[in-house]
Amino acid sequence: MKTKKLINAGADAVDEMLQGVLAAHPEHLYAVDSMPRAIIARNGPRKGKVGLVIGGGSGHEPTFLGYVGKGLADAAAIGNVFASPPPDPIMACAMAVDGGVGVLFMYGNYAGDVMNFDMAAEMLALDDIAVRTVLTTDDVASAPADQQDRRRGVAGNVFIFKAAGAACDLLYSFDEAERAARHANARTYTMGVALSPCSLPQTLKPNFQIGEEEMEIGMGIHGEPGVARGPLKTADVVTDELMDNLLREMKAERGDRVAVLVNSLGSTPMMELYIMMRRVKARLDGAGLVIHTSLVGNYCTSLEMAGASITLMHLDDELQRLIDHPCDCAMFRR
Amino acid sequence: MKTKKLINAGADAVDEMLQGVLAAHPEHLYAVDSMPRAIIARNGPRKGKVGLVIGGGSGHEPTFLGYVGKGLADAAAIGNVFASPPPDPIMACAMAVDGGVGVLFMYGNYAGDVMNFDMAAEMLALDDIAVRTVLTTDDVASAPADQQDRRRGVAGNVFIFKAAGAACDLLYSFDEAERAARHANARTYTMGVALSPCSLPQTLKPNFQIGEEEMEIGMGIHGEPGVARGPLKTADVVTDELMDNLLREMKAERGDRVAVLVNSLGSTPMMELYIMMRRVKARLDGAGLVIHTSLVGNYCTSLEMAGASITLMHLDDELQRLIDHPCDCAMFRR
Amino acid sequence: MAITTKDLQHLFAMIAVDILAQRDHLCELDGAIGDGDHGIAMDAGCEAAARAVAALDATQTPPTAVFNTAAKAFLNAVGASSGPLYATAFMRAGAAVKDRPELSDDDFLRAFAAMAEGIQERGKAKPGEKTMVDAWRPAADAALDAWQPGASFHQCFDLAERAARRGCEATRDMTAAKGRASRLGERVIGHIDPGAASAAIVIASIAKFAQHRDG
Amino acid sequence: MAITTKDLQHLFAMIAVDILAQRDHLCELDGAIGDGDHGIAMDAGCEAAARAVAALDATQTPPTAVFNTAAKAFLNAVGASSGPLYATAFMRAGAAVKDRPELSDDDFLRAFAAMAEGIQERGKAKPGEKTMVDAWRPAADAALDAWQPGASFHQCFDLAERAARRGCEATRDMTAAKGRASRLGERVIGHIDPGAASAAIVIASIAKFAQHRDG
Ligand SMILES: Nc1ncnc2c1ncn2[C@@H]1O[C@H](COP(=O)(O)OP(=O)(O)O)[C@@H](O)[C@H]1O
Ligand SMILES: Nc1ncnc2c1ncn2[C@@H]1O[C@H](COP(=O)(O)OP(=O)(O)O)[C@@H](O)[C@H]1O
Ligand SMILES: [Mg+2]
Ligand SMILES: [Mg+2]
Ligand SMILES: [Mg+2]
Ligand SMILES: [Mg+2]
Repeated sequence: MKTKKLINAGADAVDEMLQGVLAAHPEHLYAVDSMPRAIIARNGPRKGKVGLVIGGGSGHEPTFLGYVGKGLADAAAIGNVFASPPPDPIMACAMAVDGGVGVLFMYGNYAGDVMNFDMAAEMLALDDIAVRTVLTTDDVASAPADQQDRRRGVAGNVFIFKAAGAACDLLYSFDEAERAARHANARTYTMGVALSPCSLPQTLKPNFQIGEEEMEIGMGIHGEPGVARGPLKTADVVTDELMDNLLREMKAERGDRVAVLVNSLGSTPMMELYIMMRRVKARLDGAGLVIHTSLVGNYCTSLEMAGASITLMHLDDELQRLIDHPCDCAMFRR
Repeated sequence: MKTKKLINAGADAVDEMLQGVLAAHPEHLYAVDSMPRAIIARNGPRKGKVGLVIGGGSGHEPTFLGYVGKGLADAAAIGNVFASPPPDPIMACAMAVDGGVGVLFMYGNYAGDVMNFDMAAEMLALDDIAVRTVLTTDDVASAPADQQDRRRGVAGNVFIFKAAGAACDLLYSFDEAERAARHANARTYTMGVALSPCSLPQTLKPNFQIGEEEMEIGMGIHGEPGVARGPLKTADVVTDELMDNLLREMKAERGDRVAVLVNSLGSTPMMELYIMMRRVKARLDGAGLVIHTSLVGNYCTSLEMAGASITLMHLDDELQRLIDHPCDCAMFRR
Repeated sequence: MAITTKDLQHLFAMIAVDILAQRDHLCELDGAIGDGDHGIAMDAGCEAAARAVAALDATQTPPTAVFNTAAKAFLNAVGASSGPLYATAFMRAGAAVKDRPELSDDDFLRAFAAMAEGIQERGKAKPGEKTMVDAWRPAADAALDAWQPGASFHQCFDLAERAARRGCEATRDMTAAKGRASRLGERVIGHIDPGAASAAIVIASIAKFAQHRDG
Repeated sequence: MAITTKDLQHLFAMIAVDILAQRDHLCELDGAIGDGDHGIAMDAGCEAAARAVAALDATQTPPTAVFNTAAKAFLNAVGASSGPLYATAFMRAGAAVKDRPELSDDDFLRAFAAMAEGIQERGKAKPGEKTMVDAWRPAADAALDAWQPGASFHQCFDLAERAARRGCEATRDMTAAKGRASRLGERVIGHIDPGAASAAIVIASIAKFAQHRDG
């Protein structure tokens, strides 16, 4: 049985999507000439500002291209579904947004992305464009706490990019912008659960198998296996399981503030996200933590996968200021 | 086989969702005391302003409660999944937002909603609160063009409520606000296609049957059958079929401006919506019409149903101004 | 033997049980030509009505208040289409037996007929438009026609039940002029109206109640 | 008989055909321990490489340029992990045969070994870490070991192919230290590494090519 999708040829899906994005948001975005997978903010990149280039595979929309705009990322390099972009669009992005003070690359920590972005950075160095890289590693399910640098980057991207984008928009120096980005990443924790798979447009077949009454805790946003598989539990029990892990990692003190993201992996509807949010709030109340801001919805998806993730960003004064800084992207406004 | 959902007891889903909404968005929303299904904007309702109350069944999130906020609706009365709210929360909404110059009820044209809102209006009249009602009827698939008033209200709600909310926020008189709301509805056209069903939290069973390679053209947002069932076609062919109907209804002239909404019914991911958007743009270009603004995403859903709808609002100077008017809602900002 | 508030409490409890047993079936019927929630709506409404009514002090509450309580509870639990329709039905039943401390057979029959009236008044549907009216109208008519000096109470309701079933079956061949199904034209032919189906269940519960009382 | 640009064009075409035949199977392998796209990535990359190489004027293009063209095309079509890995493999192969107008058997063998080198250089993986290196490294070693005066060209590659298959099979019992699967600990045991599986296919195509040339 094939998954039903509203697409044309599977191999054209990413490029046609990008054409649709430009058709819908010409006031926010454009593509570099003859490089349709290098998507640039109309407003934002400028002289003297650190350029922020994000990117990764398609299929996570609105991550990445939805976060390109004034106050957030300057450009996104777009790969095939669940596949890193190659170096060419990455380089095109960097050249389009370079303000002369350095370009920051930020993306999820995946072998493919690292190799492609590193190749791009090496070649840009030949053109005297200084590049530094901050990998996002917020997925607490993907490696133990003492090996944070091996973790995957998942929905926490939204807050981490947001903070870094604000730092760049506020004209932080290259050093300071890099520091702020690392700081944001270090204080952001995500964990998710998947209930059912998605299908790639080229195969229309489920990308993993899961039982009719099972869930996978810690599932990656590309359908990579997580930490455990078990029977589907209630929203409260699942939320507790995720929150237990996040709170244990975060080591916050009573009175600390957090930003919360309850994110759908795709087909889990808002009703379920808000039911989880209710429990998140109860747990945070119980721990004496204050919700400074919350996002609930489709922020970092895996096509039509069912499931959800919870992200907590442990705020301090600086991160709070950066998260509150206004931004105006095609798919995200603050 | 049961649909997997991240919920607790199915019967508690709506109330728990609302608790989550208030936990996430306390700066935007509150519920009337002892009436948890009457959700009111913190900012917006005020003396001298027509109060705008929207509402309907749950399961369409972010419709309705996501559109409560400054510049848009003042309150939403929330029903069970796919069921009109009863009169009590509707009345509570009206009393909370009444600014002394009248309250406008706006909701989709469904028998259940009409009966419940009308009962509320009758009772409010006893309290000297003047209520007028504007039904949304944008679903062109649900009745022929000469019977517009029998049509269902679907995703076009977003634009219609947006225009009416702006009119109220701009302190239009009661007459003028009602006129603007009717005008917005009269110029808004939606048609959708469904690929797979959703399940109500209480049953966890698909709410309709559809073949593995079939689609339903004109499906309602509660899974009501549409105008025709047939084999699933490519995104371009489906988009053309919808656009043919919308353009035929709209009778626009070259150079006219439109607002576009490409909406997911739930689990259809943004990738597919933007692939459709690309074709919408091509068709509008072909007709010589100008896209003034576009929304692409989950705006009016049917839980996790797969499918999409396209809405065109035929702008004139007034509607354009109303659509561009700023708004600040928990789930929608302009 | 008059019908007391206690009896009515039992009646509402019976209706709730009978509807619950058919909940998923009613959802399936509604899935075919509506939005698939009719079983949930009727279950929630009947359950709420039964609970609210059960909470009344039977020694202090006249029958009219039982119906009014049921109306309010049903309405607030449901919304939907069935909410105002059944709420109005129960309110009209309450109005029909206003001031009666207990109900005679005749009172109860008038209350029953008033329910059908209330549904039609609220929904503006006529017989033949593929709604619950196609069960309620013939049922009320059958009971009223049979009601004459000497006729047995429960026979009237047996006839009402049979008329409701027939009326419900007849909706299979109708197109719809009211409610969600009214936009579907010929496509609804072959499907029973879910509201008529649940009406037949409610009316059968009432008939069972009548039989129980008589027998 | 030397290996010409035309021959290399055929080789890339063969690889593309063989990978396409296993596309869905490779996706399934990747679905178990990765993100399910490896077949798509390899198919897209090999197809792009074959097309780009086919578009070259064989009479004007030296073998080194064939490899470089393949590298660029593969990389830009794929990204992912396989993109830089195979792109670097092809670039190193190109560098190994720089300035040669045609390739001797020895040249081709050096190019083959350079591919394995390139993959390791780019990905920093060692044998035993459950990656494509577990197919490429033993294959290159086997071919180099067998290559001596008098050995037949195609026998070297038959041995390489066998070593690749064995290496691929051996990944079944490994935990992963590189790539997506590296976070899964013991859960990946029992599953073949998809990159090793596709490497075995590519190497088998090369062996077929060698046989065809010799035979
Ligand atoms: N105007 C009306 N008059 C009488 N009955 C109606 C009317 N509109 C709808 N109905 C009945 O309501 C039933 C549907 O009820 P339900 O599913 O609970 O509500 P909704 O359609 O709001 O989901 C229909 O099958 C029909 O019998
Ligand atoms: N560092 C590495 N060195 C060698 N091979 C690697 C490395 N990382 C990943 N791989 C190989 O890449 C394969 C996955 O490729 P592919 O699915 O195309 O990329 P992605 O993981 O980006 O989706 C793995 O099975 C593994 O063989
Ligand atoms: Mg991938
Ligand atoms: Mg309903
Ligand atoms: Mg219904
Ligand atoms: Mg992969």
